Amino acid sequence: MDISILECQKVTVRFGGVVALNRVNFSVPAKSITSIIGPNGAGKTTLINAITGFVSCSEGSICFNGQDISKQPSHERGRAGVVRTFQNLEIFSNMTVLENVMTGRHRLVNYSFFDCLFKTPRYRAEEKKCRQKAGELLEFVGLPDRWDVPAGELPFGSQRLLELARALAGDPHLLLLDEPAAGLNIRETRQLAQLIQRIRDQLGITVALVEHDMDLVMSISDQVTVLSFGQVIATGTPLEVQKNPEVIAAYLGGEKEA
Amino acid sequence: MNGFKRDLLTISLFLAGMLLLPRCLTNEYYVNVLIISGLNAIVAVGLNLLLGFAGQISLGHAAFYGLAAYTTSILTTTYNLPIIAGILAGIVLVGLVAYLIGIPTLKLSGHYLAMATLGFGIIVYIVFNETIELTGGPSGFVGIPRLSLFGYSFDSDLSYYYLVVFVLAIVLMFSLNLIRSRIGRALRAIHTSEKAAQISGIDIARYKLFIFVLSAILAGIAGVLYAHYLEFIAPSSFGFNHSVLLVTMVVLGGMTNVWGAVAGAFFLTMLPEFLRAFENIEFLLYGFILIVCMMFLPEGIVGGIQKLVRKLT
Amino acid sequence: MLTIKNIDVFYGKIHAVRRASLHVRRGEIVALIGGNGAGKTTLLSTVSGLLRPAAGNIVFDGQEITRLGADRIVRAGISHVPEGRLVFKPLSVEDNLLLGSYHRFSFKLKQEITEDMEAIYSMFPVLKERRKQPAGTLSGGEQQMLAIGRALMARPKVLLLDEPGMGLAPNITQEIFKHIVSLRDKFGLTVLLVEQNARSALKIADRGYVLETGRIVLQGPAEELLQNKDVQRAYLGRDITDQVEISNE
Amino acid sequence: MLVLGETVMVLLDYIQFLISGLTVGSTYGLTALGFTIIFNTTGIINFAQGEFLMLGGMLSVFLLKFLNLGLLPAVLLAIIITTCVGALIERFTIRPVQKSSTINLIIITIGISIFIRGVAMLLWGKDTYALPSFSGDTPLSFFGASMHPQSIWILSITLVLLCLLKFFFARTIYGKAMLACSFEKKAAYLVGINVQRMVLFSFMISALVGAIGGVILTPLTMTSFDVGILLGLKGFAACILGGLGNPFGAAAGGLILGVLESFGAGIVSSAYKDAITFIVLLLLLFVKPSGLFGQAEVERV
Repeated sequence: MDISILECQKVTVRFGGVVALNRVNFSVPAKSITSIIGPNGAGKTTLINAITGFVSCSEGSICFNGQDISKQPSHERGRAGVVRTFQNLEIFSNMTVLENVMTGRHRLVNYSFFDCLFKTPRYRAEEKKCRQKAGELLEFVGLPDRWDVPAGELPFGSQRLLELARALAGDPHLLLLDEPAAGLNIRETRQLAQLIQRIRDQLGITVALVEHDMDLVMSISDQVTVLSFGQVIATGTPLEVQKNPEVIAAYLGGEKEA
Repeated sequence: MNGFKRDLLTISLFLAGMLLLPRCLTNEYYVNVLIISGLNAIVAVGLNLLLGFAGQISLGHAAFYGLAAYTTSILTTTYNLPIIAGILAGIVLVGLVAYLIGIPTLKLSGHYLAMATLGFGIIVYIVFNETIELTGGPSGFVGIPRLSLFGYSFDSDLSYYYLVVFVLAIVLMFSLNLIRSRIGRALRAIHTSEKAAQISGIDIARYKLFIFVLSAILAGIAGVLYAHYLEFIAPSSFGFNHSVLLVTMVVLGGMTNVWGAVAGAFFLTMLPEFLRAFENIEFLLYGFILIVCMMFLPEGIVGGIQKLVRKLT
Repeated sequence: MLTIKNIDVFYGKIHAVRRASLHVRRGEIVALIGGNGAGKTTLLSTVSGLLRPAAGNIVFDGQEITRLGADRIVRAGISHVPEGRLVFKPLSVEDNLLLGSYHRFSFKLKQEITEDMEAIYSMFPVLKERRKQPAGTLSGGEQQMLAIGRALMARPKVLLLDEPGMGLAPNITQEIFKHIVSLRDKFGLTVLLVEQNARSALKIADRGYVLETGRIVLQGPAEELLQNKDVQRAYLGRDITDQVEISNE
Repeated sequence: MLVLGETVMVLLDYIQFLISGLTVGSTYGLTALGFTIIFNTTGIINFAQGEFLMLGGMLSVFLLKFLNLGLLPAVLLAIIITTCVGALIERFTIRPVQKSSTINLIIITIGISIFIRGVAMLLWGKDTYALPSFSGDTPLSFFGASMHPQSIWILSITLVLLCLLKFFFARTIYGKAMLACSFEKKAAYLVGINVQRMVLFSFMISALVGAIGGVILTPLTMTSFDVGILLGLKGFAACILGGLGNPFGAAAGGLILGVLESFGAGIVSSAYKDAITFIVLLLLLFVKPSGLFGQAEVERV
């Protein structure tokens, strides 16, 4: 495949005495859709947390675009272009839908404290640009209206899309999605699948996702990595992974124990 | 754009109303009450930026108010510095102290942050009381010169009132502008989800410190105006009770709205003047307001009204 | 003995369980399987009273328990071993077991409770060795035994087990399952078992239900489900080769 | 000889400081314990904790003076009433808003404390009241340092109370159940503990402990409607000093704080004795927010 945009090497994460991730090697090819799957408690969300800096890894390196980011705080990784969504939705419920997306663009809006106190022309121009971009993204993800309502009032499915739009607003290079389909119905999930593909194809953004909905994973992924007990047990195309006896054993229970 | 014009309009209306208000008053004494209300409103607007928008509590804001007041008083009275120097020194010092206190303090959250700011407030209060040679101790500091700037002396209460209203209007304008900018969005983001804020590239430590210092500076501005208005200050105005009163103003008015703090400040400052038997039930009432507001009206008066209006329309 | 009818449960804003119905007969082991996020845990938590269903009802031993609080449901005879074990980590093993008998505790029953505790110890001797240790210092498997022991201390008629094998090595899971079977055989305990590890769960179960995105999509005797290809589909998604063939046609 | 004499004098002073420090410190410790009990079952810091001490003292004075009850019945009744106040607070202000954010809960408990103080001021005015000592005012001599008999009452009652609480939490199933609520709320429900009732009990116990602290302290320091503020704040400081959530750390924190304050007042300056408490506290918060005896887990709140 092409060059990797993200390269995790021997990443190990410990909580107290428990090893949540054990020397995980994980890479995401540029402009691909890569899925991370595995049984409950396998360490999938921990891997995303390690990549985005919400847990620190005790060993190993995480290289993004060739640069080691494993020691940087979360917000700097965000600025570098590593952006994510959350399993339990972390939208800003005290802001309007539009403001949520504008906040996601924080790093790209460029004016100073004094510009905003006096609403200088620079402020106006930048805000206008930001609002425009946010609007475009909301339309892109399929939320063409109701931009002025508090984000907390949106239905659940729309909040998922809103979170996606916010993540996209920072013009990321790598978008990590933590169970984007959780709680969505079948129709919404199908739309989500198309949206994820459009994100890669039209915006040229690399996507990595943790997901339980296997229909979704298998239909859109270029590459699937399977975690079990904090270790990578398989990496490959969806087809390869589905046929891999070790993966089937991890999910359905191994034959060897019988 | 729309929001900006609306702000300009509301502020102009507010300014006009406030400027006309003294003409409707029968008793000159009420101008005095209005001035104090206005000063409290300046502090409350600043505190609201911290508490309501960034979601960080401070139980020591009266200390910043007092610190600025004492600094300018001591410099202009004991050391005979020009008033403008005293004022600037007071505000700068408060900003500096807030910065130094803020670095370690704002790493804390929830109860720890409440305790740290509270402890800071109490230490400052004790220092006001005990450094008698410097501050005059519990009996207060007298003989502070009345404010005069650029040759104009604000001798009459009415002129002072206009000044305070003017400052308040500017503070309001700036606050509203701030809230509608990327900085304001960053602050509100920190309030609801620090995780999501970080992912958006927001350096939360830096923004928390920034807003803490800014709100302390606003308290400082009100503090220097207070000192040069009353010409007398005493530690009892800057204690724990006053810090709590300030929080009450913000909560009562509504934490999600810049105007809420103003409403809360005017309401709670004027309330005692209108209730004859108030002195005895003052505390009781403050406590009651805090409990009831937090339980049933967490968005405060202004927030509640807004919600009601939105539901009706 | 336990009948769940058409329940709908929301977990936060997520519609986690959709019109699910199932029943468990006395002395049965019933397995509830499905991929993660299918709603298994939500369903169990609804039975034990931690969550309230938005619609539907739950009947236990002829008594409607749909809206009872969790403490009343324990009293009625349903014990739930939660996902992730949730032992009281700073308390000793013995205290954990003692608290299991909380709902029936009185000084008069002290003798009886001590005897029950001994019974648990003889079932899991390792717990006896460690009875003075804080539960947090136990290994995962031992904590799981403790959690089961704690639930049994309530003398339940029905045991709800949520992923007893999660995060444990297969041989330890096997051992725990053996205990579950012997509990049923010896005391006639009824078990509703949630597992991701479908094969090992179905091996000990009499019947099984397969849950997919909140719906029960398959049910039947355990042996049948074991052979069923659709079960695998529920876990690993549609076979891509099928799809490819279809699109080629 | 002169030097030796001076050394003895200094030593005597130190013993004196230690005694008065421990005496005051044990009431801080009791207050801190009250904070901890509620915090452990609910995760709430009850800023009205100091008012329980005030109520204990003021009610005793009031019942003794105006209802002409004897000292013992007055004190017991005062403690019972305060305990009921604790229950009322939980039932009517905390229970309805349990899901609120920390900041809202802090503001509510501050509101409660101001409200109680307001009621006390309305009832009893701003005067300072005294309660007679439990056994006279003749100072006792202790290694040459003098000691108020009430100090012995305070120290011994605190000790007894600590032992009782230790017994309650370590030996009785109800105490263990209460701890269970704080460790693993979900599992507590699942073993049949009525968590709601445990929260109510925790408020009552903490009010009880607070009231006892107030009653035993009052003969030594007098009381008025606003003593709760500073006592509450220092109790909270003791809590954090000992590590939030650790009951015996809290008690130890109280003693340390009391001794520190007493030495500070004696050696540095009595004017700054309250400031010393908070300076120590701030330094600790900056360096080790988990407290002297706490685990490194700060993000509990």
